Amino acid sequence: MKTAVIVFPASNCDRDMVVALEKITGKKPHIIWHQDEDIPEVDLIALPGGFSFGDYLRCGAMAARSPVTKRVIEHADRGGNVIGVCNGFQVLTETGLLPGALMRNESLKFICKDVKLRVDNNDTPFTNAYAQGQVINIPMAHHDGNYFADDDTLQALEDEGRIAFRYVDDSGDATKSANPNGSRNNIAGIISRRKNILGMMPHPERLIEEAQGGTDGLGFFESMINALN
Amino acid sequence: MTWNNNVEITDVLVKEHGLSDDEYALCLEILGRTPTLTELGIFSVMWSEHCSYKSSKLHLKTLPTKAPWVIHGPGENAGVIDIGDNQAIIFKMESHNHPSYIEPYQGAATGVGGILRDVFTMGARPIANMNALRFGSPDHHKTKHLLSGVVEGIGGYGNCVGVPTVGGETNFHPSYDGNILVNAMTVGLADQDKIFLSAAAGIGNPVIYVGSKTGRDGIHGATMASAEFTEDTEEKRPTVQVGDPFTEKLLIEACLELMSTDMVVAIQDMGAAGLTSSSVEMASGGGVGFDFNLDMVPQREEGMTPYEMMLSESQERMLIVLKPGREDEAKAIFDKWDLDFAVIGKITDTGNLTLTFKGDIVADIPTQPLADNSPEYDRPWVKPQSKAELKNEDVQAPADMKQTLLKMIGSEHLCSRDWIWQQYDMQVMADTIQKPGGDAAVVRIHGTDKAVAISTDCTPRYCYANPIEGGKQAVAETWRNITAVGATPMAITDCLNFGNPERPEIMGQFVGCIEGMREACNILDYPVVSGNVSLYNETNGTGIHPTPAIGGVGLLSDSSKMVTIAPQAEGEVLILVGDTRGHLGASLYLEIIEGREEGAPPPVDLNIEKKNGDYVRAQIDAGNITACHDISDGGLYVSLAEMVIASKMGMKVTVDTGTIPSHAFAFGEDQARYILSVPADKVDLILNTANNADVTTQNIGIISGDELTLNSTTPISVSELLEAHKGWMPDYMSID
Amino acid sequence: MKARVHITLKNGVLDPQGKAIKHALSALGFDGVNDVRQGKYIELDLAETDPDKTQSTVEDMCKKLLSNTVIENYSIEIE
Amino acid sequence: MKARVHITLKNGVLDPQGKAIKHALSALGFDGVNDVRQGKYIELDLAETDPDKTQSTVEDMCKKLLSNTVIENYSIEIE
Ligand SMILES: Nc1ncnc2c1ncn2[C@@H]1O[C@H](COP(=O)(O)OP(=O)(O)O)[C@@H](O)[C@H]1O
Ligand SMILES: [Mg+2]
Repeated sequence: MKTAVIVFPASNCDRDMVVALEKITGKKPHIIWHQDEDIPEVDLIALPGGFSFGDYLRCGAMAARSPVTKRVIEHADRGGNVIGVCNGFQVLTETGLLPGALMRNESLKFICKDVKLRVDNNDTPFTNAYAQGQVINIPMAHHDGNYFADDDTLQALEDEGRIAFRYVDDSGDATKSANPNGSRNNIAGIISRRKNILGMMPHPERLIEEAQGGTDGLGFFESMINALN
Repeated sequence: MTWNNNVEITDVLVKEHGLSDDEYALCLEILGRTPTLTELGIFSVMWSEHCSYKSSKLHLKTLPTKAPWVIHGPGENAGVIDIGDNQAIIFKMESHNHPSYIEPYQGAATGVGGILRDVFTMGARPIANMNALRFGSPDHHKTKHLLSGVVEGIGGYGNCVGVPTVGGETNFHPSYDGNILVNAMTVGLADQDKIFLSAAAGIGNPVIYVGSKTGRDGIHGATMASAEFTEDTEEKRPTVQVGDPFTEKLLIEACLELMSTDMVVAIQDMGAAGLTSSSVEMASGGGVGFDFNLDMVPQREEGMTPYEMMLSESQERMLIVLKPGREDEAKAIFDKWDLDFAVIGKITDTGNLTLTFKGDIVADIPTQPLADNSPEYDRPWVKPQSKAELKNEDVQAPADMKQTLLKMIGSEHLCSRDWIWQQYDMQVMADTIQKPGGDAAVVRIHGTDKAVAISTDCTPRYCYANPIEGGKQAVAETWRNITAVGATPMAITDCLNFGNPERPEIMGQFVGCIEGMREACNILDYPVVSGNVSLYNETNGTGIHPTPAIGGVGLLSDSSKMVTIAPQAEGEVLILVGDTRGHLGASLYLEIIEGREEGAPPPVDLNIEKKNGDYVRAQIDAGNITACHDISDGGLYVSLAEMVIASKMGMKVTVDTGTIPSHAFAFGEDQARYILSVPADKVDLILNTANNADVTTQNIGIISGDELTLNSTTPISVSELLEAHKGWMPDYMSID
Repeated sequence: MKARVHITLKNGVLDPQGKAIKHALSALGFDGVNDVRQGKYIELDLAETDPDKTQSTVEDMCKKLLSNTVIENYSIEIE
Repeated sequence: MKARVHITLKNGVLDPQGKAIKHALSALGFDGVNDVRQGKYIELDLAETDPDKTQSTVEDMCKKLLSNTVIENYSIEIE
């Protein structure tokens, strides 16, 4: 599986994503600087976490308008696979590749902690290694992860099974108190209609070794190996 | 208003610049003439307490700074230690107290930015941040606002630059009501053959300015940091520096990229006193002169004067000496990262800092005497007296041990700090293997089996009660915390926060703390490699508690051997290491339960400290124990409760308290103690080894069930403990 | 010319900042606050001197960058 | 009544956001942008019906909460 990781000014989880992809695919991802005009042929493009352009104006807004992002959009339009984690998810909504927007957390605070996610659709290239409904532990670290979409969009996401991950409590229920940031319908991650694009706020790449406190993030990458190799 | 560099230098003007008569006389002697206004400004900031260390130098010199593993000690931007494999750890701690009081968010944020630059300017990639915070009483009307702003500022900056904030400490005490302490520490990683220093060299070499443009930010910040607060300080509201972490992140990447080439001769961040101190340090350090054309300095505002440019504390700027002819190559890197880049001058053989502005020379100062002949004071000090020993008979037994313990761990002093650290990205870079909440933070050296352990500590109430013992204890506690995760303590940085040094009793506290630190560093073989002094933390004549914050760093050569404070399984046996005497003087028990701040602090026997710590570390290394926690604030019962909270497993503790009153046994703060959790089949081994090493140990209980049972105390359920521990800070912060 | 741009959240889009301000105001004892909405205010200083051209350029800026039309409205004043 | 509050950075205070927006605009091909400053815009809906009282209440709100007077200015319009 060939992969590429896009680096924007002040991306800061790019290395973590590169390490995770290399560990799982055995191949070093291409590292693409935001001003590069071309992306080599790859099976997957990853938009990493961080604070692209300082998250000034709106998170992901400036990165979404970077030269390289046009190439990412073309790749996605051709059916190519794209993942966006944290800031990457924000970039994806800003480009319109995924619907909705990520607003300031309800508490207005940056929150870094482990959260429980439920896999609500395991029939995607990014989730097939998990069981349907499986509850996994994944770290989150963001200030603006409060997912918003209007009622119609939300309904469509639900009806089309496009909610990949939801914040849940220990027993797997998407309760209000399990919702760390105020996201509508406890949404932590969504996929595109064609299932080739995934955006999620929490960071699976931070939990792929026992030393990091667990390996629940591995399934995310293993899914892609299953689907894309 | 037109600017006049040649105004008459009146007594008033000299005074306004904080220079004493003697200092001004020295300035005249160095120049051999009256200074220009720009020169006066330069002397003023260079000789401020903050930049010149004039009150503290004499005493700082007595600290041990050497060890075979120390590559660079104090004197460089940060300390450098050898961790093998051609790798080095570079670290330092610095205060941003005054700015954080005036504008907590920006003050704390720029504090983080400043300490990051001190570390990456030496060629290191920052891999961890720490923060040691002191606030006033929770009841003080400003505390909530300050706590909230400081934490948000630290997170706002550190999270954006992508360096994990992995730990720290947080105290509350009324002595900080008018002077909070915000001490930030950065730890970085470099290759030993790629360490960069600031001494300039090479006559004719170009001097480059990179980063952000210069504005009128924080002019006189360095002198402000050296002056006592008065009621009207808040009214003056000096131009606050605003941090731009986005630019800092670009600056880190651009500088590291530049340093991976062979173009750099010397590099120095612009910290306090900006362009002035960076250029004087670089020039005097290399015994050369600098010729600057100030018109070339990138400026954010119109009409900036040389005075303003030289004194500005705008953030995110660096000064670099390049090899000749490499300007274009270097510029290409900074262009890529969208940062300002300007050749502002060159190195000369005059030894002078010569500044030209619009064709005129506005300053021409010999840098060597400016830097090296700066004033140095042997300020009068009185030998601090230790507070009288408190007798245990004078401390009442609590009515209800269970409620007492719950009250203690639910107090502002001992409650969980997760409200704070949740606002910090603790895991970015994916190498954090021990997050806040334990004894030391542990961060892996990327791609190796090694890891660094980091802890910041100081117990100001001990330092106040007895500066010498307090100084020892602060050093010893970091050493112990690092030991408790299994790492070998290597070196410390410090941030010495004190009141007004012109008062002999405050100076006595300073001298006393240094004496204690010195002894501890010597005996523990744990040198000081960098540090910072913050004086005049005083409002209307009331000083803070003496607070020599220590940041310790240790190395785990095999990170898989690390332990945490959480026992792993039912049936593990709890072993208490060290002697328990029930010392309640200056303890948290006394403060929280009795509302008394009295007594001498627990004495620190450094030889026992070393013996016990070396024993514990060896047991961790041998894989004989599954969890370890040192005993500090709150004593034995609090430490046990913290282990229960971390593991969510209960304990049954039965311990013979001998002749010691049970509350003194429970909450006394005797030093050099640890609790180990040990698999049942290792207990004999552990006890025998301890015996051979002449280390006191005691089998005190077992991991079992979901309650904490302490002798005859009513059992406390794990959930009760968790709730009491978690609640205070979120509750406090949510009440408007 | 100078342009002043206001960017506000669309109706129906929840506004965590506004909500928090409202809450904090009431905690400070300010009663009778029915609603608070927080938006952005951007001042632009442009070399262009023609008002119409400025208007259309700034509109373009709003669409392309300054606002996220999924959740935000914008309004422009030229001066 | 409705009150509109503008909160802007004081002159001379660095505005990292404005700087980044300016830069992004030029990367998008918008030339001739001399300067960009970003501020906040807050709309308040208040039960009070007296303009003078509203003005003084909102001023109080600005001082106590809405603006950080160390680095920001505020201006109020009542309607
Ligand atoms: N301001 C802070 N930021 C991050 N972590 C903190 C902060 N204050 C305290 N902590 C963490 O809380 C835990 C307990 O702190 P403390 O009681 O000072 O530990 P110890 O007694 O072991 O030195 C430590 O893991 C420490 O790193
Ligand atoms: Mg400890």
